[in-house]
Order: sequence, then structure tokens, then C-alpha cells
Amino acid sequence: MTELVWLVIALPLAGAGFLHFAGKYLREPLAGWLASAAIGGSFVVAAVAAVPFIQGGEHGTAVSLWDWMPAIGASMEILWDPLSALMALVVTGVGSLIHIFAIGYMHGDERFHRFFTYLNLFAASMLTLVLAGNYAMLFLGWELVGLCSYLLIGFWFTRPTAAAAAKKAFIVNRIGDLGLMVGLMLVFTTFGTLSYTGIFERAGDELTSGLATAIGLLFLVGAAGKSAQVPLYVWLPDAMEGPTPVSALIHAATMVTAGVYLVARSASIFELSTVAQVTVATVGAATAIWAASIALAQRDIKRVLAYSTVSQLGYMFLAVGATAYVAGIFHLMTHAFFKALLFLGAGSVIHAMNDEQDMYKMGGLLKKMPVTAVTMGIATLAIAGIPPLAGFWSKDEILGSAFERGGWFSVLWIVGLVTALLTAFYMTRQWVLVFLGQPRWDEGIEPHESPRVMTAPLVILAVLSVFGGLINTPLRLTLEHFLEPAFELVKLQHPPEGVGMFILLAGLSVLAGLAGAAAAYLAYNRSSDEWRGFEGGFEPLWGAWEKAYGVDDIYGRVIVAPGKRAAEAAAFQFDIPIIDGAVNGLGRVFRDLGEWARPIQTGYVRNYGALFLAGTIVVVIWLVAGGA
Amino acid sequence: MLTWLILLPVLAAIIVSLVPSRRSELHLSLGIALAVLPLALAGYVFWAFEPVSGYQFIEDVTWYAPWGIGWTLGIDGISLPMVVLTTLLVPIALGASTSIEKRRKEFVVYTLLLEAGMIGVFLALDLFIFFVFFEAILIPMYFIIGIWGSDRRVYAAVKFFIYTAFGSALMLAGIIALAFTHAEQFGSLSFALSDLMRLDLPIGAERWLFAAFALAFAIKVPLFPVHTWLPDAHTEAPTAGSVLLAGVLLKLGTYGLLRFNLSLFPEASVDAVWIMGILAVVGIVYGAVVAIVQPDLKRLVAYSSVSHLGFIVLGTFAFTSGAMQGAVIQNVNHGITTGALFLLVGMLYERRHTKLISEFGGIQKSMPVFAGFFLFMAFASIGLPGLNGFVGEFLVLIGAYATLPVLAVIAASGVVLAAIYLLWAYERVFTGVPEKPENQNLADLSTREVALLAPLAALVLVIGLYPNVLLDKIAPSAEAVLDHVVEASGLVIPEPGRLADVFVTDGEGE
Amino acid sequence: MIVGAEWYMTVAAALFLIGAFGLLLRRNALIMFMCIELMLNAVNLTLIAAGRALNDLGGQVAVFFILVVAAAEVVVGLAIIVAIFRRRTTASVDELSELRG
Amino acid sequence: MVEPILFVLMSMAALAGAVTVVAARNPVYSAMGLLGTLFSVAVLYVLQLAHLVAAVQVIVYAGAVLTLFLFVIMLIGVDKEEHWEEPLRYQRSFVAGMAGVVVLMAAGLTFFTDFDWVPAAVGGTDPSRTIGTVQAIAEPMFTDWVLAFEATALLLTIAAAGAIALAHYRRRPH
Repeated sequence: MTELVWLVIALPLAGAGFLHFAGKYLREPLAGWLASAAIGGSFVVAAVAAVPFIQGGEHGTAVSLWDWMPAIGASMEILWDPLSALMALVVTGVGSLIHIFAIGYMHGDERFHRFFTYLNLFAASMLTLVLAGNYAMLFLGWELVGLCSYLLIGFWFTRPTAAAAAKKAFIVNRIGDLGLMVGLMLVFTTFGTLSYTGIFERAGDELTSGLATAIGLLFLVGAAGKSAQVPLYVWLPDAMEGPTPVSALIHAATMVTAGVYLVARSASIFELSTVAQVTVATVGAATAIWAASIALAQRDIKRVLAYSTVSQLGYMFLAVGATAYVAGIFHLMTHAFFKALLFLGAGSVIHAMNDEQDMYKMGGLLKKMPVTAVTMGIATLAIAGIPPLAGFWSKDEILGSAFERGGWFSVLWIVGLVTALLTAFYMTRQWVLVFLGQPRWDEGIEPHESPRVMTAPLVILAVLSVFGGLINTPLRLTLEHFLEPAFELVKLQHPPEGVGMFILLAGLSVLAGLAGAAAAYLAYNRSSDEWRGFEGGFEPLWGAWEKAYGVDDIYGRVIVAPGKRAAEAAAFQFDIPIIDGAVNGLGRVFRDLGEWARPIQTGYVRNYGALFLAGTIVVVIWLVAGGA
Repeated sequence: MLTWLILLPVLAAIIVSLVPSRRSELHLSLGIALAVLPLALAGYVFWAFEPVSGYQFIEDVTWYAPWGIGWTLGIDGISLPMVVLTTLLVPIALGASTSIEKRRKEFVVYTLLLEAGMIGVFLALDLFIFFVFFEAILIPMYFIIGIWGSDRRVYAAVKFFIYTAFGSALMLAGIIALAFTHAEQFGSLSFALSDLMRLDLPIGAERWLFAAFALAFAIKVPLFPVHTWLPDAHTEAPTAGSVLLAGVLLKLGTYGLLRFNLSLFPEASVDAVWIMGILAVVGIVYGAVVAIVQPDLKRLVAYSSVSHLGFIVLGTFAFTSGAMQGAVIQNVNHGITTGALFLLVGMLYERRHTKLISEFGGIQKSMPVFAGFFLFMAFASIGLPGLNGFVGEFLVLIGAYATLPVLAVIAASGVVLAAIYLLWAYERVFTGVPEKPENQNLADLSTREVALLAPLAALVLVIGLYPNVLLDKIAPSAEAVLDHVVEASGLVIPEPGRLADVFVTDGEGE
Repeated sequence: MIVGAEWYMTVAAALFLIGAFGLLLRRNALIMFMCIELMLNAVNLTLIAAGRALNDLGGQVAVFFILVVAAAEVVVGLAIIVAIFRRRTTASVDELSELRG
Repeated sequence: MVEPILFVLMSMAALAGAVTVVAARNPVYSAMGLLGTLFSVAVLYVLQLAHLVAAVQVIVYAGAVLTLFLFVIMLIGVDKEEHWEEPLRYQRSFVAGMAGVVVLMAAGLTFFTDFDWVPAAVGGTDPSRTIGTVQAIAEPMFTDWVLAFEATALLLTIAAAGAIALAHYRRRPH
């Protein structure tokens, strides 16, 4: 089955190709089901191909497809190892559910088939990214997911905000990609190849720690762009302009985790540089608490989730920075489950509320949408870290690993703990605002539960959110054993050993989660005047959070506006008047010379004749005088 | 064989010119039909070309023995893709010219003559006939811009002509100097490239000659700061003119640098690495920055050419095999993507008679297919992996890093800037609600227009995913040029993978 | 007694100068043309005189050709004058100064 | 003794004709002056034994060319006389200056240096070798000069065609 693993990419790609050309001839749901079938088939292939890893003992194989750029050792090759298999399973599994959900969500959109074309293209790109056998192909997938993200954020292109958000996402990502690209230049110059196997096997012997730091930091720039870490996270909240299934699939479950995957994949390089590790972890922790604090005060249901995603990605960075790669990947997986569920639930709510996204105008939806409410409730508990739901196990493993690493990481552990408290608070706040209390809907809105095609994925994801964490509990480290072959070249960071320490640390984080949840419940399960008063008590902090610290504004004023002014100066004050002016000036010099010499040409033939004769006489005198 | 490649367009031009002027409906279709013949022949040459170094299909006839001028033609992996690209773009450019009503016959004739000249430049292995073709191209292009251009066409045409002719005048002096040096050292005048490559030039003279050639080609490329004729020429030229200008004419500069400067003056080339590299990188960043704020779509694409061609020059002077191959394949890529972008802007212009970005908005609504093609080509131009632009730029950047790390890192920022100017332009032109009434009911692409764009789009994908169709044939020749430079100059090219501790300090970029 | 070639030369020189200065001083295109004929005749005379002095018939052959060329020139030149006259009703060359810089 | 007398007479006549050409205000007088010059020069040719050339001079020049001139004068109008004022500034003084320079130079060369105006043939002049009979002229013309001869034939054809093209009056539709 391993030789056929290219099918994992090829199926959604074929789906996208088919839908691109034939989609407009298909009736509405058919295009969606076809796309879902493509990615579902991909999931099946991946699952079957992953069986050897589950059985254990397999290290993974590289499947070579074709040469791409031989001069830099880049070819199309797939590395099928436990890490890529797990990523492929998450992408195709969660992806299939979101595809199905989207059939209901996108109902009635005039570009229905186009949406599924892009979704399938995205799936293929993401799979290319995770299955790549070398950095060049990873970069291929890396950029293609950016493209799909661009296309899907800007899917409703008539909305100027959506188009602007799409462009912003792509450009900010590109800034990060610049770092990745320079990192790849460095890697190629160092190793003479971009192939994983070639690099990782030699990294330990040939890579100096200075070079490893440089590469690691450059990779971090790329990862921070794609995974929305400080300071490049600003595109992700805006990306919520896209249709909600897009937010769920791309901006929560899969694409944004690519940065985590990149760091995990490059573990052998990060292994050699403590500086890079600490930087990654610090960036992660800073992002976690920064974004969580912003999420506290958001009113838009999707923006809360967006900042929550940024924050949770920070956790994953903290994990991989602490070399707890398994914990990072574990959290990546559980987060995919519950965040996708939250987004889909939010989508269900938005769908029911006629595209209303302001939580302050919701409330009391529990009775109207029980399935959505319950499943979202489960996800909320999961992300808040309440045992035994999925989020508890993965988050706890991250925090434990950071604690065990000690030193600076202890500080990061405390940051993580505080973030856990904030997470529980804003998630509970969201759930309470949306589903409890009095209805605060606008006139004419009649919420209703979503159709089966939308709720079924919710239920499946809810089940995964409940039990997904059980694959890697301290009692039974199934995931760790599964991933071990992929990380055999590096030393993995683990949480502290022993039941006592586990209970102590878990207790602390559960306590933080419960405290946050309880506070939010108490603060928000009241009349709107009361919680508005509660929010006012935090001014001016609350205002800063609500405006996301005004970072967009600052970027606009510090980078974008001066940049544009500089470009305008270059174009209109330098290029045209100075450079082109010099060229035209040279032309003018000759024109003036001509102007000066012009009167000689009187136009009178007799003048010319006289001058001609004079010239002849001069020549004759010269000849006679023996000049020649 | 190769002579026929040059003669076929000339014959086609003669045939078209024999059709009476009043049968104007025949000229264009006949021109397109006849322009397919060189394409077929070029396709055969491409197919029959062996992927080894050295020239193939050589034709060598003494033309004027006392001066050592020969009708010497040959093709190698560097010129082969350019010839195929030229023959491909000409029928497409003609196909995009249906809106030309005025003096249509002359237009077709000039375009076909232009094709002959361009092919001649790429095939010539004798500096004399190279120069003749190099200059001959200016004439039809001058008329194409000057007769069928838009408002300031005469200004643009004159500027284009004088600017480029100025550069080549110096090159002519250089060529003559080389021929006489040959007479001095070997006893007879010769203009043959292979003869002149054997010359033993004193380094001072070599530098002067390098400068003369480099200036001519730099203007053609165009390299910062001699680029200002390009936006004017592009903006004023008709669609076909822009397509051929961007697609092929600019490549004469990069091709010339690669073929003549590196081969004839290897030592001076090595000495000039920093000058050329810095100019290239300044061009990359500067062209992109200036492109961001251009109000006119064609000017925007024109400045993007300045930026993209900087990559080619950087790759040429980086002296690693990756960068060299990247430079050659980027020649083709830029021709395809920028040519396609000019085609697209031209199609838009035919519908709205304006190219100003501010005049548009939301036209994706009425022209989804057009928007799709535009976005596709824009991303190819941005350098999205999987599309052709990436292959060239990535090879150049990765290759250049080994020898010019700082420049490569700065050049990489051009990739970000490309995304800014193209996507911002896309946003302003295509997205949002079409507010202007004339933007609301634009006709989407016709079958003819799709047929023009589809082959280019297909090539973008094929080269992006399987560049070996070209790289296989390019690599040996690029390697040969590199070997020649190394041999003549004693340059030591660092081998990737053996540098672990050399470049630590250069890794900053975050 | 034989008249020496230098005397013929002197006459030719005088003839040439009269023609040349007439050409520069007169404005009537026809008369200017006649002056050119004078100059041509002067040159012919020198050719013949020189040919004789040098024992070479080539001088006479050259004169023969000059006569032919002069005839051709007169034909075309007069045609041009007529064409211009039709358009401008003037034979004065001073009126024809469009090519001034 | 005939030759010096004829030479003096004919030289005077030629110069007088030339002056008439330049000085006459009526173009017809100019043409008559030209006629005189041409005849006189033809006689000078005969004095130099260039018989064929002299005949051609009379036939072609005095016959054909001059007639052509007269036709054109009639066509354009005889009554168009020039004003005496010279419209071009400095033209007359410039020309006069040049005339002075030329005369001074010639005089200077002749009287103060031993400038050799006419190169002499080696071994002296032999008039019998340059008798311009038809046969004598024909031999070099159709051997050494045959290419030039054919070129002049072509030139005459083109000139005739060109003259027709120029003189052909096309009434422009307005």
C-alpha cells in the first residue's frame, strides 16, 4: 500500500481538477459529495497505508515520484513515516467532516462547485506539505496552502473586507516564507541537498550549532507566518472573512499547524541549537497569552475562535520548542478536533442567525439548537482542559514537559498556566453568551437547528473531542510509540515521571481551567447590563483587548503607510523625475545642441553653395600648399 | 534547418504582403497560419535536440571571407528554449491582435519580420550577423509601437529606439575591436564566436569590452538604472508588441549577457560579479517597489519585468550551476507569464479602453474566467511553487546563495514585494462590488481568447511541476558556460554541502 | 605656333569662376542651371586640354560622358523646375527654403 | 598663326557669353549668351583636335539642351525678372571675397612661385596621338570604358523616365 501513497495527494487533486472543469455542470450537492468522496478516499488510503506503523516496527519509506529541480536536489518524493501519516490522517479525517459540513453550509451559494474545487485543492496542497520528502516539496505545499487560503478567504470576493483579508493573509505569510526560503538557501548551501533523509542523518555530524541556530530561527520566521505567531499573527483574525468551513479547515485544524509540523519535522536541526529551541518556545508562550488576552474581549463569535486558535498554536510552539514534539503533535491533533468542532458549531450558529456574528446579539440558543449547543459545549470543555476530554491530556502534556525542562521553561510553564485560565474564561464566556441567557436577537431572526448534513460532522467531532485524548495518556502512550520512529534521531522532552507529580501538575491546570470557566459563567450568565458593567471594571485593559491592542493600527502606521509612501516617492519622485529625467535630460542636451547649430541651415541653396565653394577653396589651398 | 527557422517568418511576411490590402480579413488569419510553421519547425528542433553541451544543427557558410564573416548558426540548450518561446509567442500575439484595424497588413508583416529577427539573434554564432539581427529587430518594433500604440506612442517608440540603439553602438565598437584583435593574434579578421573565444585579451581591454557589451545588454534587459524606456514602451505598445517585447526582446539582453559576456570575457565577468549582482538586486527590489504604486496596469507589469529580470541577471552572475540553470529557465518563464499578463491586460483594454487600475473594481463578477486566468498568471509571476516562476527564482536564489549570500537574501525579498503589487492590483481591479456601470456587464473571455491563453497556462503548469522538459536540455549547456568561465578565470566555485562553517554569519534574515 | 595648355586652362578657370559666382548670385533657377552648364563646360575644356598635353585620349572620352550626364541632369533638373513652378508659380530658389533648420 | 587668333577670339566670345548668362536680367538673353559660350567652346575643342566632342557639343548642347532651356523659359514666362536687391545678407560680399581670394591665389601662384599648372607628358606633347576622330574615341570607349558607357545608357533611360514622372501633371481631386 505504501507505493500507492501518492494517491493520498492525487485523489483530492483529481477532485479539484475535475470540479474545476466540470463542476459547473454538476447539480449543487453532487459537487460537494464528489469532493467529500475524494478526500474521504484519501483518508481511507492513508489509513490503510498507516497500518504498518500502528503495528509498530516500521520506520517509514520514501516514495520517489519524479525529478523536479535536479540542480538543487529537489524531487517530487513522498516520505511516508509515522509523523506524515498522522498528519495525513488528521488532515483527511477532519477535512472529510468539514467537507460534508460545507455541503449544508454552502447551500445556495452560486459558486458552490468552485468552493469545493478550492477545498479539494487545499486538501491536496496540505497533504503535499505533510507528505513531502524534502524541503522543496514541503515549500511547494507550504505555498499552495497559502494560495488556497487566499482563494478561500477571498471566496466572497464582492466583499471588500474579504478581498483585503485574503491579500493580507497571503502577504503576511509571504513575509514569513521569506524566512523559510532563506533558511532553505542556507540548508542547501550547507548540505548540498534539500532531502530530509540526507539532511537529518548528517545534521548531527556536520552542522555547527551556530548554523543550526540560524537555520532554526529562519524556519521559525516561516513557521510564525504560517502558524500565526507573534508578530505575524495579524492575518488570522482577518481571515475569518472566509466561509466558516474554511476557517475550520484551514485556519484552525490544518494549515495553521504547518508551522508546528515544520519545527517537528526539522527536529534534528533544532536539536542542535538550544537558542532556537528557547526562541521557539518563548514565541509560542508569548503568542499563547497575548492572543488569549485578546480573545477575552472579542464580540465576534469567529474572532474569539480565531484568537483562540492563535493562542492554542502558541501552546504547540511552546511544546515543540521544549522538544516535546510528541506533545506538540498530540495537541495539534486534539486541537484539530475541538477547534474544528467549535468553528463548525459557530458556523451552524451563524447559519441559523442569518449571518449574525456578534455574540452580544445572540443568547438563549440552547433550546433552539440543542445539538449544536451540546457539541460546542463539549468542545468548550475540551479546550478548557477539563478531564477526561481531549484537550486536557494534550495541554497537560505540554505544560508538564515545559515544567520538567525547567529553567526559563518554568517561566513559560507559568505563562501557559495563566493562558489555560484565560482560555477557559473566554470559551465559557462564548458558550454562555451564545447559548444561555435571554435572546438578544435582532428582529426577524428565527434560529433553527441546522440540517443533518451539518450536525452529523459536529457529533462525530464531539466524540473525537471527548475520546481523542485517550490515545496518549500517561497510562498508555499509544501516540508516542506510534511517532517514535519519526523522532528517533532526537531526544524527546517528557513530563515529569511519577503519579504524584502528574496529579499535582494536572490538578493545577484543571484548577486554572475550572476557575476560568466558573468566573466566566458567573460573570456572563446574567443580564447584559450586568456583564457590561463587569467588562467596564477592567477598563482600560478591556478596551485594549477588544481592539486587539491596536496592533493592526500600529503595523499600518509603522510599516504599511511609510512603505507605501516610500514606494510612491520611489516611483514619482525618483524614477520619473530623476532616473528618467536624466535620460530625457541627455536627450534634451543634444536637442539644445541642435537648436544652437540650427541657424547654419538657412534653407537657402545659395548659402549652401557659397559655403560649399568656400570649403572647396580651403581644400584647394591646403592641397596646393602641400598639405597632403 | 536553422536557416529555415529564420527564413520561414520572412517568407510568411512576403506572402502576407502579397495579399491585396483590401482583403484585410485575410491578413491576420494567414499570418497566424503561417506563423505556426516556424513553431512546428522549432518543435521538431526541440524534439531532435540532444541534451548534451555544445551547439547542434550547426550551419556554417562563409559569407564574406576577407572580413571573416560567416553565416554561422547553431543552437544549444540556452538558445533552444528561447527559440521555441519566440515561435510560440508570435502566433499568440498575432491572435490577440484582432482589434487592430488600421494598416493591418503592415502590422502582420512587421510582426513576422520581428520574429525572424528574434530567432536570428538566438541562433547567430557569428557576432556580425548577431549584431545585424540585434539591430534589425528595432525596426519592426519601432513601427509596431509607433504606428499601433496608444496616445504617446511616438515618444515611446523614439525613446525605445534611441535608447537601445545607443547601447548597441558601443557593442558594435566592441565587436569590431574583437575582430581586429583576432587579426592581430591570428592573422585574419574573424567575427565567429568560437574564434573570438580563443582570444587572449589583456585584462584591461577585456574589462572595457565587457563594459561595452554589458551596457548594450543591460539596456535591453533592462537593468536598473537604464530601465526607464521599458515602462513607456510597454504602456504605449499594442498588446502584441508588449507581449513580444516582454516575452522575447528583453531576453535578448539576458541571453546576450549569458552567451557573449560570459563566453568572451570570462575574467572580466568574474570581476564584475559585484557590480552586476548589486545592479540586479537593486533592480529586483526597486522594480517591485515602484510597481506597487503604479496607477496603470501595464506600467505595473512593466516594472514587474524589471524586477523579474533582475533575478535572471543575478543568476547569470552567481556562477553556480543551479543559478545558471535558473537564469536560463527564468528567461522562458518570464516570457510566458509576463507575456500572458500583457495579453490579459490587452484583453481588458479592448473591453474598457483604459488600463488605469482605479477605473476598475469588482470585475471578477462579470468576468470570472478572465479573473481566473489573471490570478493564475499573477501567481505564476509571484513565484508560487508548482507554477513556473518558482522554478526559476528558487534555482537562482538557492544557487546564488552559495556565492553571493547577502545579495541572494535581499533578492528573496522581491518575492514578497511581488505578492504585494500583484495581489493589491488584483484586489483593486477584480474584487469588491462593481460600482461603475461600465464594469458591470463586461463580456467574459471568448473562445478565441481562451485558446490564446490556454497553451501558456498549460506551459506554466508543466514547467512548474516538471521543469525537466527544459532543464534536461538546458543543464549541459549552462554547465559548459560555467566550465568555460571557471577554466578561463580560475574562479573557485564553492561546492554546496562543504561549507558548513563558512556562512554562519550570513544567516541573518529574520 | 601652338597655344599652350595653360592658356586653355586660364580660360577654363575664368569660365568656371563666372559660372560659380553666377550660381551664387542669381536667384532664378533656370539661370542657375545655365551657370552649372558653364561650369561643366569649363571643366570639359580643362579635360581636353590636359588630355592633349598628356597624350591621352581618356580626356576626350571623359568629356563625352560628362556631356551625357549633363544632358540627363538638365532633363531631370528642368522637369523639377517645371514641377515646382506648377505648384509655387515661382522660379526663385530663395522661396524654396522649407528645409531650413 | 590661325590657332592663336582663333583662340583669342573664341576665348573672348566664350567669356563674353558667360558674362551675359550671369548678368542678363532677361532669361532669354542668358540663354543666348549660353549659346555663344557653347559654340565658342566647341571651336576651342576643334582647336585641340577634339573633333567628335566638338560635334557632340554643338548637337547635344547647342541643339538639344539649349532648346529645352528655351522651352522651359517660355513655359515659365520670360517676363519674370529678378530684383536687383540681394535678399541674403553678406551673400554678395562673401562671394566677392571669395573671388578675390581665388584671383589672388592664382596670381600669386603664377607670378611668385613656379607652380606647374599643367603637367607635361613625358617626352613632350604629340598632337597626332590625341586626334579625336570617331574611331579614335570609339576604341577606348568600347574597351576600357564600356562599363561606364553602359551605366550612362542606364542613367539616360532612368533620367528620361524620371523626367516624365516629374512632369506628368496629375490634377489632384480636391
